[in-house]
Amino acid sequence: MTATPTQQANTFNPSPEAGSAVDIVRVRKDFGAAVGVADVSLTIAKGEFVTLLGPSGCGKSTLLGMIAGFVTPTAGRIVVDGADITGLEPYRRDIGMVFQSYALFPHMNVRDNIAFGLKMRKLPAAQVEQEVARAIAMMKLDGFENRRVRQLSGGQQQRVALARAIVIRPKVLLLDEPLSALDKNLRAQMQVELSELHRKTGLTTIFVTHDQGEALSLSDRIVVMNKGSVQQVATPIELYRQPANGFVASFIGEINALPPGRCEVKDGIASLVLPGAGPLVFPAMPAAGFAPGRQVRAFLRPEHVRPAAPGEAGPNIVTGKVDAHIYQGSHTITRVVVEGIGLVETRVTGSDIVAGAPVGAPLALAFDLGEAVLLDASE
Amino acid sequence: MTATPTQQANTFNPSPEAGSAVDIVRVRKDFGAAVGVADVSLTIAKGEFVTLLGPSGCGKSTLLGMIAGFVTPTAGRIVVDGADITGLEPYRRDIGMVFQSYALFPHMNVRDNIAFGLKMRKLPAAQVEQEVARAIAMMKLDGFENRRVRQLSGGQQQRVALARAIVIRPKVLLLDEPLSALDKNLRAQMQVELSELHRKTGLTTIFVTHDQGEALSLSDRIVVMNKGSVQQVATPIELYRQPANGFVASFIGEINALPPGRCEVKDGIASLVLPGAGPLVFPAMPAAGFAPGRQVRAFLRPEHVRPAAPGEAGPNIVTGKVDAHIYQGSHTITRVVVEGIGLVETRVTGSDIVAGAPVGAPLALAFDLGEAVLLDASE
Amino acid sequence: MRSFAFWSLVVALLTYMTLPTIVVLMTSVNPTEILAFPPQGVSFDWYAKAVSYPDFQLAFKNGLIVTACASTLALIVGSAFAWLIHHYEFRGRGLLEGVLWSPLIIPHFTLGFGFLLLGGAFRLQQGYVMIVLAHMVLVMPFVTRAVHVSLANIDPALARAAANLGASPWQVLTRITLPLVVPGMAGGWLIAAVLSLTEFTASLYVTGSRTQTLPVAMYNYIREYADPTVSAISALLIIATTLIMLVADRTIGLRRVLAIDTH
Amino acid sequence: QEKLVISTWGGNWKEGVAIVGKEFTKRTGVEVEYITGGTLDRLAKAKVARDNPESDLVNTTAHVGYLYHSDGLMEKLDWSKIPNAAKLYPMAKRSDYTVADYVYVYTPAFRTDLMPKDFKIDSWEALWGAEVAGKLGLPDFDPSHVIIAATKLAGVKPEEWDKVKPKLLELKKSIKAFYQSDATSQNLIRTGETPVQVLLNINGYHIQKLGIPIQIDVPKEGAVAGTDVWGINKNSKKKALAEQFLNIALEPEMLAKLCNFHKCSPMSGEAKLDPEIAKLPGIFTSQEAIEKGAIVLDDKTYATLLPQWKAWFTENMMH
Amino acid sequence: MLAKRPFFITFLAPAVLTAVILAAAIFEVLQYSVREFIPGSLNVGGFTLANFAALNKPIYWWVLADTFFISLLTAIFSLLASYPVAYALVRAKRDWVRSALVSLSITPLFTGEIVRTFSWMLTLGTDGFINSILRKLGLIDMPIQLMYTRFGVVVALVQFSMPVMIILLATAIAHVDRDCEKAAANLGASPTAVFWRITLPLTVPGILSGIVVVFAWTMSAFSTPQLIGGGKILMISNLAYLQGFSVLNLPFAATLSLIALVCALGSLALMKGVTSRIERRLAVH
Ligand SMILES: Nc1ncnc2c1ncn2[C@@H]1O[C@H](COP(=O)(O)OP(=O)(O)OP(=O)(O)O)[C@@H](O)[C@H]1O
Ligand SMILES: Nc1ncnc2c1ncn2[C@@H]1O[C@H](COP(=O)(O)OP(=O)(O)OP(=O)(O)O)[C@@H](O)[C@H]1O
Ligand SMILES: [Mg+2]
Ligand SMILES: [Mg+2]
Repeated sequence: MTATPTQQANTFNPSPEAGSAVDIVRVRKDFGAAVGVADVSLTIAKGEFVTLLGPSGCGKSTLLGMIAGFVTPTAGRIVVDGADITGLEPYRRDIGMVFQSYALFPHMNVRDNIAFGLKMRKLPAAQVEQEVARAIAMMKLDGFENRRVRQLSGGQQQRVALARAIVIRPKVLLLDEPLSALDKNLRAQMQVELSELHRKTGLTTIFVTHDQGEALSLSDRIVVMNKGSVQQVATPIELYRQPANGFVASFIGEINALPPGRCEVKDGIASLVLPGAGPLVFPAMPAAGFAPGRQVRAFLRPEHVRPAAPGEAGPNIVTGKVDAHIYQGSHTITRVVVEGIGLVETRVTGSDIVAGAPVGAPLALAFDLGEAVLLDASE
Repeated sequence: MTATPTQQANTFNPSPEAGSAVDIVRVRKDFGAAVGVADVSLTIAKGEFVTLLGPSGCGKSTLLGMIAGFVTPTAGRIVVDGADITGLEPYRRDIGMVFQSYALFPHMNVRDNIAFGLKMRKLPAAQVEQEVARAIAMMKLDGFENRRVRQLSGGQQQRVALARAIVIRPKVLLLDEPLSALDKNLRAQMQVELSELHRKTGLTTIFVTHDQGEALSLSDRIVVMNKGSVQQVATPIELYRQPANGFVASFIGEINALPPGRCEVKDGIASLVLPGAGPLVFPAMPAAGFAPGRQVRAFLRPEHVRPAAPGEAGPNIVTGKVDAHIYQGSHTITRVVVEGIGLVETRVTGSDIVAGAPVGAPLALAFDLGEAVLLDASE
Repeated sequence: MRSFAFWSLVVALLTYMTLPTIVVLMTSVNPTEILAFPPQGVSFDWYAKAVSYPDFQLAFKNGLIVTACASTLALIVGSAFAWLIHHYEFRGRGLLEGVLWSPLIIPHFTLGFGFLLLGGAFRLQQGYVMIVLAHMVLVMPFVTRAVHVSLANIDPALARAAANLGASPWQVLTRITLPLVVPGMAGGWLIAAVLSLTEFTASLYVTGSRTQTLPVAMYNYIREYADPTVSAISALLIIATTLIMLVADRTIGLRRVLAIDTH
Repeated sequence: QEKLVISTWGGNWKEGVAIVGKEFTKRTGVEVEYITGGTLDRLAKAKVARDNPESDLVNTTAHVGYLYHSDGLMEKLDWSKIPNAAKLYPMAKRSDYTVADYVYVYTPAFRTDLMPKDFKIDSWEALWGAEVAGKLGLPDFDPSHVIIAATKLAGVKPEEWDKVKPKLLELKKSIKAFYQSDATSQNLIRTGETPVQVLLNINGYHIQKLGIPIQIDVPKEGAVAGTDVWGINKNSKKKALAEQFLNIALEPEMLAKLCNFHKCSPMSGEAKLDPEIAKLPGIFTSQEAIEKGAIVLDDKTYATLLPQWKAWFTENMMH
Repeated sequence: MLAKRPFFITFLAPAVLTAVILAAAIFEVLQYSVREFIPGSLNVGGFTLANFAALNKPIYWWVLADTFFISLLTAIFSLLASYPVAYALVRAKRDWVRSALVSLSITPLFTGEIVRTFSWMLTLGTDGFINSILRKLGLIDMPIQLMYTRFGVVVALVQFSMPVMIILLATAIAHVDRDCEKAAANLGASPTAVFWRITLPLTVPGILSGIVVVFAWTMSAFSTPQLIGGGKILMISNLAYLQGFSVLNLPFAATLSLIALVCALGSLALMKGVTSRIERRLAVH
C-alpha cells in the first residue's frame, strides 16, 4: 500500500463564511431502468479536498459527470459558487477535470494542450503564454513544452493533464481516478504532487478513487458510495473508527464482523451476549449504538484483537484454532477459527507469533471491545 | 492491503529425496537487442509454491513462457522431472497454465473447457467425464457446467481456468498474474482458494505477480526479478528481513534508506557514522554486512523507527520536523525530515501521534538500528 | 436546434444516396414504356418480362455459378492467407501482400483485360475458368480482411492455452481458431459473393456471350432496349442484396465484419 | 441433340434472325441457339476463341465481316450449297466468305417539334448549320457516316479524307452527345436530348411509331448505306446445317418477312415489301435505287479506313 | 514465437498461386502494350514502343487530366457528403438508428455498378425523376441538362463511392477518444469548437485514407462515365475500352490500361506519402 503525505487529515475546518463551493441537492441519475446515482446530496466547502470512494460501478464517475455537465441529472440540482448550473452546457461551467485516461489531445504538443482552455476563453496571446508558462513551471514540465503527448511518460502525461485543468483557474477541480493507470512508485509520487498542488492552489477538489488507502491518505473528507447511494460522509479517521454501516466497515480496511448479539447491562456492566459464545464485556459504557436489549453486530478491527499473553484470563478472552498466518512483512494477520464466533483475524506487528502458534494449534485471543463499532444486527 | 491465508510461510521443507520438479539452468532470452531474461538459474522442489515477483517488464512472463514452451530460450536448459524439455513443443509438455486473461475458450461451455485437455489426451469418454466432474466439484463449479464462459463472473471464470489447468494433472502449474484482473474482494477470496488448492493438490506451482503483498502471503519462496535478472530467491520472511540489495529492499514493503555511512567499532561498540548527522549505535554487534571501515547504506523499515518518548535521550535519537502524516487506518506513516539524513518515515499504529505532532512541529525519532539491513554503499 | 439542422443534413444525404434506388423501384412498376413520374399505375409486367427473358435467365445462372465458385475459392485462399499473415513474418511477405491486396486499387478494366488476354494465351476463353479466377482475385481482399479482423480479435492466449492443454497445431486450428473465425469467414464470404454477383467492369471483358453474368447482360440490354425491364431486374437485385445484407447484419454483425465499430 | 449456334446482336436484331430460325427449326427439326453481343466485342471474342468457335454462323456488319475473313475466322462459302444466293443482287455477295441479306442507311433525322418550322435537311451540309449547333447526336461506335458525307460534300474520295479534317472539326460545335447503341440513340431523340441525329433509318421508324414527331431525310448526296452479312465460322462442326440455314435466310419470302419486320431494304428484287414500308424514306427496292440513294463503300476500304477514322475521331472530335 | 511453422507451406501455396495468376494477367497487359498494332487485324506484331509514343497527343492528356479531375472532385465531394453520415452513424444514441444508418449507407455498395448507373440514368435524364418533379412543381419549363455532363457523372460517382468513404470515416470517428472531446468541452470549447479542433483533426488519417481509396476507385470507373457521360465525358477506362473493342487496337488498349494502373498506383503512392507525413506530424494512431 502506497502512502503519501497530505495535510494532517483532521485539521481541515471549512470556515463558515467561506460559503460552499459545490452543493449537490438530491441529485439522481437513471439509465433506463438502472440507477446510476440515487438521490445524492452533498455540500463541499471552498478549498476542501473531498474524495468519492466506492467499488466499481457505484456511480462515482456518473456523479462527477453531472458536476462537469457531461451527464444530465434525472432529478436534482447542482449549485456551484451559489449559481445553479444544472442545465448549463459543459463548456460554460468553468470546472476543471482530469480524466482517468488523461484525455490529452494527441495532435497537440504539451504547450498547446495546456493553452487550449485559455484559447477557448479568447484570452490575449501574451496572457495565454504567461499563464501557460506558470502552469508549466508549477507542474515541473519545463523542457517538455514542444513534446508530443505520446512522447511523455505516464507521470508526465498526468502532470500535463493537471496543468491543463488548473490553468483555467476553475471553480472546482474534478479528478476521476487519475492515478489508477500508474504503477506503484509513480502513483506514490503523484499522490505527493497532488497533495502539494492542493496545498499550493487551494482549489476545491473532488477526487474519485476506488482505492481506500489513497482516499484515507489524501482527503479532507471522504464520501463512501455504494450502488449509487452515499453511505457515509466523514473525515478519514471518523470513517475508519466510526463506520456508519457494515458496508463502510468492511470496505475501509480489514474488520472482523462478530455474529449478531444482544446488548445487556447487569450490575452496571455492559456486555454483548453472543448466542454461540460467552458474553463479551465492554470495559466502559459504550457510547454509540449501545442500548440494553438491542440486537447488534459488533465490528472489531484486527488490531483490536490481540493474542492473549500465556496464562492471561478475563472476560474477553476466547480460544480458537489457528487457521492461517498471512505474512505481510510489517505485520502478520493470523486467522483464528473461534467456535460460536467464526473466523477472527488478529494483526500482529512483526512475525513473532508465527513461531509460537503453528497452524492448527489453539490460540487465545483478547478482544479490545472498547474499540468495537456497534451496528444494527439487521444490516 | 489484501491478505489471505497460506501455509505458515517458513514451514516448507522440501525433502531432498523428492528431487526437484523444475530446474532452470542458465536460461536466457533475447528479443533482438533487448534482453527479456538474462541468465536465470532456479531450482524448484516438488510441491513447492514459488512466486516470481518483479516490476512490469522484468521478464516474469517471458520466463514462464519458456517453461510452458511458448518462448524458445536463446540459451540454457529447462528440466522438468529430470527430463530436458527445452526443445519440446508446448503441447507435449504436460504443464498446466492459467493465463492472466484466463484464455477460456469462448465457444465452449464450462464443461467442454475443462474437458479439453483430457480430450486432447484421447482419454476414454467415461474417464473424461469422471475427471471433469471431480474438477468441477473441487472448484465449486457445480451447476455451471453448461454455461458459456461469457455468462460467468470474474471469479467463476478464474475457477474454470484453474480447473482446466489442474484436471490434466500437470507436472507443474504455472499461474501468470491470475488475480490481477479481479477486484479487491474477489482477489482476497481467490487468494484463499488458490492456497487451499495448493494444499489439496500438492502441485508444484509457479506463480507470477507484481503485487508484493500477494507474494508475501502466498509463497513458500519468492524469486524477485528486475530487468531480466534474479535479484534474490528467499522465503517471504527472509526477503522482508534480509533483502539482498537496495532494489529488493525498496520493492518489498516500505523502507527508509539512510545515506551512506562508515562502519566503525570503538570500545567494542559498533556504530554507523553518517557524514551529515551524528553516529548511530548498534545495540549488539551486527551480523551481516558489518565490517569496520566499510562504507554501507543502512535500510530501516518504518516500524523500526519510533517517535521517541518525551524526554527520552540516547545515541539513536534524532530530531526532525514533521513533513506529513499519512493516515492509513490501522496505522499512520509520519514523514519526518531529519537534517543530514533526509526523509524518514515512522510507522505508528493507531493515530495517536497525529494530535501530538502537527505538520511542521519538531519530532524526535528513535532508530532501532539492530533491525537495519546493511548493504554496500556503492549499490 | 443545432442537432435538428445536423440530422436534416444527414437525412438529405441519405436521401441522395437512396434516391436512385427509389427511382428504379418506382419505374419498375410503371405500366408504360415511357418514363413518367409519378408512375401511372402499378403493374408487374416488367418483372414478368425480366424473369422470362432468356438472356437474363442464362446470365443469372452463369452469375450464380461464377459467384459460388469465385467466392468459395476466395474464401479458402483468402482465409488461409489471412491466417498466414496473422501468424507469420516471412521473406517476401510484403510483396505477396502487395500483389494480393492490389485488386482493391487496380482498375477493374485493366484486370479484366489482363484476364481476357491471359485466357487467350492459355486457350481458356471458353467456359468459366477465367471469369472465376478474375472474380476470385477481385473479391479475395474482402475475405482476407474480414478473416484477418476476426483473427486479430481472438485472444492470442487461447491458442497458447490450447497448446498448453495438449492440442497439436492442427487441433488448435480446427478446434479453437476455426470455430472462432467462422463468423468472420461467413461475413467475408457473403460480401465476396455479393460483390462477385454484381461485378461488372471486369466481367465485361472476361465473359463470353454464353458465359455473361447478369450485370453484363443488363448492360447489353440497356444498350439495345429502353424499356423498364432493366428497372425490374435492377429492383430484384436491389431487394435481394438488401435482404442479404440485413440478414448478414442480424446474424453475424455487418458492422463487425466491415470493421466499423460504433461502440 | 444438335443445335445450330448463331452469333448476332441482341434486341430486335436477334428477333429478326429468330424469324428465320423458327422456319429453319420447322424444316430441319434442329434447334437454334443465339449468342448476342456488340459488333466488335463479338469479333474480339471470336478471335480469341479461334480454334473452338462459340458459334457456327455469324451475323455482322459487312465491313466487320471483312475483318472476320481476313483474319481467317470464316469458311469460304460454297455457293452451290446456297442456291438462293443466286436470286440476290450482285452486290449482295460481298466476298467469298460473306453474303448480305439487307441494306439500311444512316441518315439525318430531327424532331419537328423541337426544331424551327421550316427546318429540313436536304443536304448533309445542314448539319454544319447554326440551327443544329449543340443539338446533334452521333454514334460513338462508328464515325464513318459524317466523314463519308464530308468527303462527298468536298467531292473527294473517302481515301482522301485527310482533306476534310478541318471541315469535320467544324462539326464539333454541332455535337451534343454520342450514343453507344440503338437504345441510347432512341432515348436521345425521344427525350429531345439531341433533337437532330444521324441515325439508323430502322431506329427512326421505330421512334416514329412511338408517336414521336421526327422527320427522316435522305440528303441529296445520299444516305450512308450499310449492309449486314452472314458468314460461317471457321472450324464450325455444323457447316452443312449452317449452309442450310443461310439458304433459308436468303429465300425471297424470308427476306421480305425480315425486312418488313425491320423496315429495311432486301437484297433481292424478288422479295416483296409491304407497300407502306416500301414508301418510307431510305427504303430501296432495286440495286439501282440503292446505288442512287445511298453511298456504298466496299468492305475492304471501309474496314481499313474505319480504324483510322475512329482513332482520329476519338482523339479530335469526342473531347 | 513458435519454433516451427506449422501449415506454412500449405497455407502459403494457394496464396502464391493466386498472386502468380494475378501477376500473369497484369503481365499480359504489359506484354500487349509493347506489341505492334496491325490495322484490320486482331493479331499483334512485334515489339514496339510506338503505343507509348502515340499517347503524346492532347486528347490523351485531356482524358488523363479529366480522369484525375473527376476522381479528385468525386473524392472531395464524397468526403463532404460522407462525413456527416459517418458521424451520425457512429454517434447516434439509439442502437436501431445506428443499425438503420449502417444498412442504408452500406447497402448501395452491394448493388453493383450497372444497377446504380442505370438508376442514375433514370434519375438524371431529361425525362427523368428530377426533371419530372421539377417540372411538375412548376420550377422549370425546360428540362435541366443533367445527363451527359461532368456534373451528372460526378453526382453518380459520389453516391457510388460514399459507402466506402463512410466505412473508413466511421472507423476513424469511432476511434476518437470521447474523453478528449469531453476534456475540450470541459476546458470551455463549444460543440463547434470541439468538432473543429478535436474531432476533425483526430480523424484526419481516416479522411486521408478515404480520399486516397475513393480517388483510386474512381480512376477506374467505367460504366458511369460511359452511360451517364454519354461519350461526352471520357475517362481513361472508356478510352481503353473504345480502343480495345471499337478500334480493335488491343495493344493500344493495353497501353491505356497500363497507364490507368500506373496512375492508380502512382496517385496512391503519392497520397500515401503525404498521408504518412501528415500522420507522423499528427502522431495519431
Ligand atoms: N451511459 C450509461 N448507460 C447505462 N448505464 C450506465 C451508463 N453510464 C454508467 N452506467 C451505469 O451506472 C452505474 C454507475 O456507473 P459509474 O461509471 O458512475 O461507476 P463508477 O463508480 O465510476 O465505477 P468505476 O470505478 O468502475 O469507474 C454503473 O452500474 C454503470 O453500469
Ligand atoms: N515478443 C517480444 N518481442 C520483443 N520484446 C519482448 C517480447 N516479449 C517481451 N518482450 C520484452 O521483454 C521484457 C520482459 O517482458 P515480460 O512480458 O516477460 O515482462 P513481465 O515481467 O511479464 O511484465 P508484466 O508484469 O508487465 O507482465 C520486456 O522488456 C518486454 O518489452
Ligand atoms: Mg468511473
Ligand atoms: Mg507478464
